[in-house]
Amino acid sequence: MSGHDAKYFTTTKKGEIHELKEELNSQYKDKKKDAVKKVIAAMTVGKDVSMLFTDVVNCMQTENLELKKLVYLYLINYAKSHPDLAILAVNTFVKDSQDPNPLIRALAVRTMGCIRVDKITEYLCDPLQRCLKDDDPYVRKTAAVCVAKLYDINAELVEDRGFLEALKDMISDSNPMVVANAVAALAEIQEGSSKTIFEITNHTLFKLLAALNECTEWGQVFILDALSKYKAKDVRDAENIVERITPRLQHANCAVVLSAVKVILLQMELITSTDVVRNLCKKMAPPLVTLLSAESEIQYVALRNINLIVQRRPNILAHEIKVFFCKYNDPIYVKMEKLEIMIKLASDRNIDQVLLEFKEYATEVDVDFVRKAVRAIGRCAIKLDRAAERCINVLLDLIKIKVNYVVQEAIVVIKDIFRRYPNMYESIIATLCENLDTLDEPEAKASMIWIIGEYAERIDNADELLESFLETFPEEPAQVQLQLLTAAVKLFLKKPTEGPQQMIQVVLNNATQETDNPDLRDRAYVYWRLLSTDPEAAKDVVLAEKPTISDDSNNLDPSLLDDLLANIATLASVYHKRPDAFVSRARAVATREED
Amino acid sequence: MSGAASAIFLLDMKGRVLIWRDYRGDVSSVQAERAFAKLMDGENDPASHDPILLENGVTYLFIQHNNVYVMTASRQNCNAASLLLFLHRIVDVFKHYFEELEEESLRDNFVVVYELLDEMMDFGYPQYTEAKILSEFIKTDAYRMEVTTRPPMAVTNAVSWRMEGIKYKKNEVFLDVVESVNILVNSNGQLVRSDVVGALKMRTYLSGMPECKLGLNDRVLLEAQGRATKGKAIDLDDIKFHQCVRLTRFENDRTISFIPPDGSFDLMTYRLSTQVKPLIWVEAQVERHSRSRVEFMIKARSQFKERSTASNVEIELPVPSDASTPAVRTSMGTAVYAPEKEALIWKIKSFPGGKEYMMRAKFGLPSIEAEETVVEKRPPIRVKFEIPYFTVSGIQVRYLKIIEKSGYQALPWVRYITTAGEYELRI
Amino acid sequence: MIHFVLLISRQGKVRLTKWYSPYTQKERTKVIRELSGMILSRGPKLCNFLEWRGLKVVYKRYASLYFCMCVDADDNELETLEIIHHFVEILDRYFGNVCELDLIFNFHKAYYILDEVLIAGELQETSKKSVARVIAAQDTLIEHAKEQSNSLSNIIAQATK
Amino acid sequence: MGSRLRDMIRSIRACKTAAEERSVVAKECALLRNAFKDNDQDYRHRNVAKLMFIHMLGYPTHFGQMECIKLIAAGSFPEKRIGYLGLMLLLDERQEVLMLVTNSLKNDLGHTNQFIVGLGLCALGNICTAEMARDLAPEVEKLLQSNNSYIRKKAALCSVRIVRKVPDLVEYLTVPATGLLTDKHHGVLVAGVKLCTELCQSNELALEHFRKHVSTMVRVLKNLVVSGYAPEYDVSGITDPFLQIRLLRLLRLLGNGDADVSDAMSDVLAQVATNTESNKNAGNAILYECVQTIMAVEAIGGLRVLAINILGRFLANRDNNIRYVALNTLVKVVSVDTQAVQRHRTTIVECVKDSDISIRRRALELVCALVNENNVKVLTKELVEYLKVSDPDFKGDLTARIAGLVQKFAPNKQWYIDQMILLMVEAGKYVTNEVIRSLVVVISNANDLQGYVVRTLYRVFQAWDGQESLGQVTVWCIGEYGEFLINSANELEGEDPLTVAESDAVDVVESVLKDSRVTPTTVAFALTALLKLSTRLPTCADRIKNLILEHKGSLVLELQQRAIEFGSILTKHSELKATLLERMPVLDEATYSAKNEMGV
Repeated sequence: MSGHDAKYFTTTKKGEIHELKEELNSQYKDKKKDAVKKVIAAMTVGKDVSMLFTDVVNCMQTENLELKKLVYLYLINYAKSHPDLAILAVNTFVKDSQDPNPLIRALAVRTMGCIRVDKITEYLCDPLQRCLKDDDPYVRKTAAVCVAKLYDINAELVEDRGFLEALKDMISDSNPMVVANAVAALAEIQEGSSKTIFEITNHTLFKLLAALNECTEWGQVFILDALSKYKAKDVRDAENIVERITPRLQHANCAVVLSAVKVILLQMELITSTDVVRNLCKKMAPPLVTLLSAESEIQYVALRNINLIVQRRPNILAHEIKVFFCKYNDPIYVKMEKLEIMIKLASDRNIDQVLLEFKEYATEVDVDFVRKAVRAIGRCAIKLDRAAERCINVLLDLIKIKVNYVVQEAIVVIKDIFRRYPNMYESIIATLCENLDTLDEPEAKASMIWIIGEYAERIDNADELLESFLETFPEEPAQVQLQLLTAAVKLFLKKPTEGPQQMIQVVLNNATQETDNPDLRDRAYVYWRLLSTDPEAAKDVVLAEKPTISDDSNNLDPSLLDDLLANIATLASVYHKRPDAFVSRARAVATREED
Repeated sequence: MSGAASAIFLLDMKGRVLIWRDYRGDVSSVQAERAFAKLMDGENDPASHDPILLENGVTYLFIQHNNVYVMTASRQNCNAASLLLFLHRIVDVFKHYFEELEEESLRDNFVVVYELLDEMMDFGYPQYTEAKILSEFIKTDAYRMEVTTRPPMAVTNAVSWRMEGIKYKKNEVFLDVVESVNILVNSNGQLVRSDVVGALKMRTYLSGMPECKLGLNDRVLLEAQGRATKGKAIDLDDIKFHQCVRLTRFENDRTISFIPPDGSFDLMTYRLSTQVKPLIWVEAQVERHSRSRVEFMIKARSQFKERSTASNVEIELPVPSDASTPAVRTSMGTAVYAPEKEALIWKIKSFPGGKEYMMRAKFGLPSIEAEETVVEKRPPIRVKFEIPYFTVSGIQVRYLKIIEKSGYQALPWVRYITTAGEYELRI
Repeated sequence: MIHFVLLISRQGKVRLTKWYSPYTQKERTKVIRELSGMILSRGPKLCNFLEWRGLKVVYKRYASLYFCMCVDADDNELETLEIIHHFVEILDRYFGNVCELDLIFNFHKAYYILDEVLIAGELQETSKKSVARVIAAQDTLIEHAKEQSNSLSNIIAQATK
Repeated sequence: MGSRLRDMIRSIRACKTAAEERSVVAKECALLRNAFKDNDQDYRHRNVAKLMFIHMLGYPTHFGQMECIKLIAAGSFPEKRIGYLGLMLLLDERQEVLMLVTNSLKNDLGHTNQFIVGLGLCALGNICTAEMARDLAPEVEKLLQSNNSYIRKKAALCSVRIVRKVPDLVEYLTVPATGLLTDKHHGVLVAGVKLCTELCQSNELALEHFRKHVSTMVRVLKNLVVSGYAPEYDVSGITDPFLQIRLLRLLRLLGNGDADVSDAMSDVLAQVATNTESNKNAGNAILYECVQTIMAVEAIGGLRVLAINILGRFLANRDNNIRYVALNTLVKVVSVDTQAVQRHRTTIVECVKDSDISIRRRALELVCALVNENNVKVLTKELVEYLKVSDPDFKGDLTARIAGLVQKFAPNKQWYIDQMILLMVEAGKYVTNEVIRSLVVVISNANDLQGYVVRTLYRVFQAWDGQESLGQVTVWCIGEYGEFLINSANELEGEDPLTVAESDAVDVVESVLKDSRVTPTTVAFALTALLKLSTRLPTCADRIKNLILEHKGSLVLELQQRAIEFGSILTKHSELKATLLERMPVLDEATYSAKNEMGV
């Protein structure tokens, strides 16, 4: 049943606007309707047809629903640029909002709110007031949203006219869809206000939980998201809510499931009984796993969220690591996230299997994925001390394949492994040194230089190795220069022979006189002064024992994690950033001039 | 965390806006195009970029369908899961309306597209996405009536998925129990992962507002009812229901009761994560003779009971993208080179349990290598099959009761089938 | 010098590419994608030049097709426009009212013509007539060869009847 | 045997999605590979043609490269024609396979059929390697003197590529190239003049050689200018603008730095500049070239005025193309005649705000060339104002330029520092390391301003929005001059008084240290600043120590190393603090800027 609207896209003649004007004023209904369609088509492809405003608005007074919808659409688009003319439409809005057909009443009230012209807003209050009390729930649910629209344009007006109260009353509406939309509207209004406008009380809680069972899937999401703001009074309250929410985990809609998980996780913070908690964790695991059979985009959101969830409740998915193994055809963004979670779930029990997987990934085609897989092996080594040796062996296997970026990535993680397990695996340094001349990435170079400096006393030709980097010192990025500086100092302190002594002179000179990087200069001067004032103290300072690094580097700060868990399913949970890091308070208006 | 979409955009493959609906006036189509262009400028195609993009304070979420990107934008901390799912529903609704969603069908139907976007979302909040009910009051040209329509009760009803007053001469229900087996086998032959995803797919042709009740051999239910289970009962891991099923009721006493939508829908899905023995096992030997030819030897073995038979078995063996002159021999079935899939496809119409078949294949390779082949792709072997009258889980429909106030008798028809899902064996 | 010639349709489809400087396959794809994005999004009133990676891209739109040439930064942009036009006119004469479809189905002929207009990224012939003449002569050569082989196969067919 | 070329193109065009196209192409390629493997000769030319189309769509076609070589080696013109085309499309100079064609090429260059020779020359001219160029140069040189103009012109351009690949072949080509300058045929002239230009550019001796022939070129050019309507070479009323432009460009090379030669061409330049119609693109193209030549050669004043006037007219033109080339030329002219360009300053500054990025870029470059000590303040203000509203894509360029100007023309240090701070506030993320570093050098050399600077930074920092550059400079200055915040030393006249507690100063550093937006490099700056402050702001010593020690477990090597070293200095060796943290020796500004100048 394909239509034939495409023909409208072909008109590009010069006299087009004039012709349209005539057709819009035609006496024939069909011609008129066709003309409006052409106008909308032109608008769709980005042509400016705002000069036809009066003519189009004149077509508003029609019985034809389709035509009416089109005119309304036009109004939404151009009212802003023709505020004076938009007034012409007010009468029709008022009239349509009293039409016997609820479809038209709703259409009027829906469109009204989209016209962001201050002057008009006032005229819309009376119709809105009526529609909020309409007999038909379809009109009421539309009116509820309209309050939020109006609030966005003129908050004061909404408060003065008592629309907020009307909206709050709607939470008790008999129709679940009305309740859901009212909740969505209230939540948004609350978000933009510093006053307390909408707070879930014991009473409303009951209403919301009741509506939850009956409204559409989207409405359920609104309600669940609103419920996630509710602070339970006590353990019993929390348990009660959780009990009412858990059936949602069986919903086929992934968004409903995720929002339900959010509410449950939040309430769980209050619950003290370990049995109840364990039971809830058991209940949440299967639905979370099932999210991985959803469309890739949804999987992505789910994985970003699971990443948060396992940081707080590692037990939930402790036995499910296999579901995060990558499928060949997974989009790369899904693979990357799965890898991240695999690291989090890796344990002494499953590490052998996980390593086999990582090794498999490390020979795939996509460079970024391969790098991440190599890094993952290192991170597992850092995380699981009993498996560290096995991880390192896999890394060594990979280094032997001699794919340049794999080698560099491996060296970067091995440097961290050394810092995690000092004096354990230095025997592999010789293998690493073989790859010295293939390094061209700053991070890998810096890591290798650090290794040489740190273990200078065990590497016979450490001075030769470091010297090979000296020639290019001035061109190296700061990251490498700084490591070279420190490594030269260490070497000198450990082996104060002629070679290292000359080298330290060259490096210090390079890092003070031959560079304009203030940070590098400061660092070099401190070393220089230290070495010349008190060499013994220098040894103590530079070669001081390091605390071993820990493995929670990729875990979020607990307070941030709290905030993100309260934002499950939302963008904040995807970005792993608090909302205020990417949402600006000020309302942005799209710059129409650009169009 | 309340938050809503600012607009919906439909873009072509070049990232140009075909049609868009503005809901909040705070993101323009020019901004959207510009943001999307940035994404396309990157090394890779948008399909490999994650579906969420933050650009100048605006988040863009998008999915691709055929030659169209469906995208939404928001300046708030909106519910990403809900919006992405909503985009998929838009695709479903458009498919229902235009048979296929693609650039051409959008251009041909832009008026209806606007009407639908107006009804499905309000002020950036998803509202209503039941295609069947939407088509009761938003019609395409061909079906447009002059009389003004009204919104069906269903739009705001608790039963939002079914119209009132449906009539059939013959009242019937078809229920297909479909289980798909997902498997991942490592190149060393070790079974890495396996699970079974089941779905109860229903087609209902029932009059009025029928109340249905479904009974399964679910262990939890049977034990709760104190019935003897005799090994027939099964454990279902994660059950998901269509929105028509009363979840609270299920939570309370494991009863699956519902008023079904009209026509076809997935009543429920479940998962079984117990280890399954691969129903069809495939072994491959690959011999590469530098840049001149490559040879394969494949063995396929059915590992289910002899009384069952797998049909339409298809084994997809990956071959180098520049292979030529295939020479193939099989002990059963036929094998065809499918260059578009960079694979050799071995089809066996009927594969009884407990059998083993063989295939040998040889391909020529060009002497000149392609530019920039650092690492070779190594896709896995993939297998497809169907085994009728068989389920891995042993699930059984014990009854399906249909009660309507008019009191008609309705016939339920139940079928069982097992298919291959993501069935991958790494080489 | 001209580093490459690109012909892109309004829809972003590539209709002809000629590279006078070495670019790997990957770079070529990237260049095409980058430039078509930039050029197609430019308004009609803007100038026909784009500064790009230290070079300049001169382009001109003819109906649904964009003709682009990438030249050195100190080359004469206005002249490059003239070269584009020169090429277009020759195409037009050869095909007789040339359209996009001609270039799609006879892409090899478009290349033959281009090879008579440019070598080594430099202009070779300023007379359109002269180009038309040599192209026609070569086409005739091909026709003769075809006829010959046809008649040859006829003879063989006759003989083996 | 497969389908016809036309049918394949049709079926590819019928695909609606990229996936569908990929599938059709994959199937077609498989058939082609089979045909190639089977050495199918009858359809080889058709198969290669198909492959070229597929190649144009961006699919790999490496497996067909050998087929082109086989076609070229075959005897007939039709096969060779498609073979050479395929060779030029599917291969380029980077493929080793190309070497295999050298012998065929050699044969073809000596062929009796002019078109086969032409194919060879074309291929050689388009894709030859240095090795092939060397091998085949003698053949090409011979062909330069062919009595067939079709071959001569191709050989000339082929030689252009040969010279580019192997510059030491210039001396063999100079004499034959000179012969081309008197050719009757326009195609040969166009190619010949280009070849001479190429030779001159790559070799000083060649340049001297061609200076002796300047009169020949002047004569050819003059003939073109005064000739009547020549239908074969006419472009909107002008005879062979392409040839004119090439001659003008060659003259430019020859006249540059040689007064006599310049003198010899001045008449014809004047003639071109005055007689060329400027209502069509072709005419403007010539004028544009002519202006550049006049400005580059040792021309007399009168000619220059003529050229500047033409540019003035160009700049006022409503056609964006003309405005663009005007700006482009003015950039080159500005060093010769700044005054003339300054007259158009207002127009040029407006062009920086044009909606067309190409015009904006040119104008920006020109504005920068126009800036001097007198107008730097006005122009910087204009540019910074514009920076605030400019397109994000343009901000990088603009920021770099402003920074460069401010640095070069600042009337005094204070103004320079103020402007740089402003720049970091407005476009902090576009300010490069180099810019930051020279700023620090200036600050550290300006003893009397250090108090003012650190206080200004402190004020500005209150509205910090994560700009890396501003964070680094602020933190470094507070570390080095922190005490001036507290004691208000060296207060400048008119400076607002500021009261800062020691802890306030540490607050600033801490907020940078803990900001999740900044890179480890900036955090490293902050750590060192803290260390310095431990002596400069003694009341905060404990807090500083703790802040530093928090990084002892840092995953970032540099941060961990610093935290440990600094921690050890503060806890175990505090007697050394004073010595270690004395004011840092200053990098001598004069030597530094001299070094930078050299580097540029």
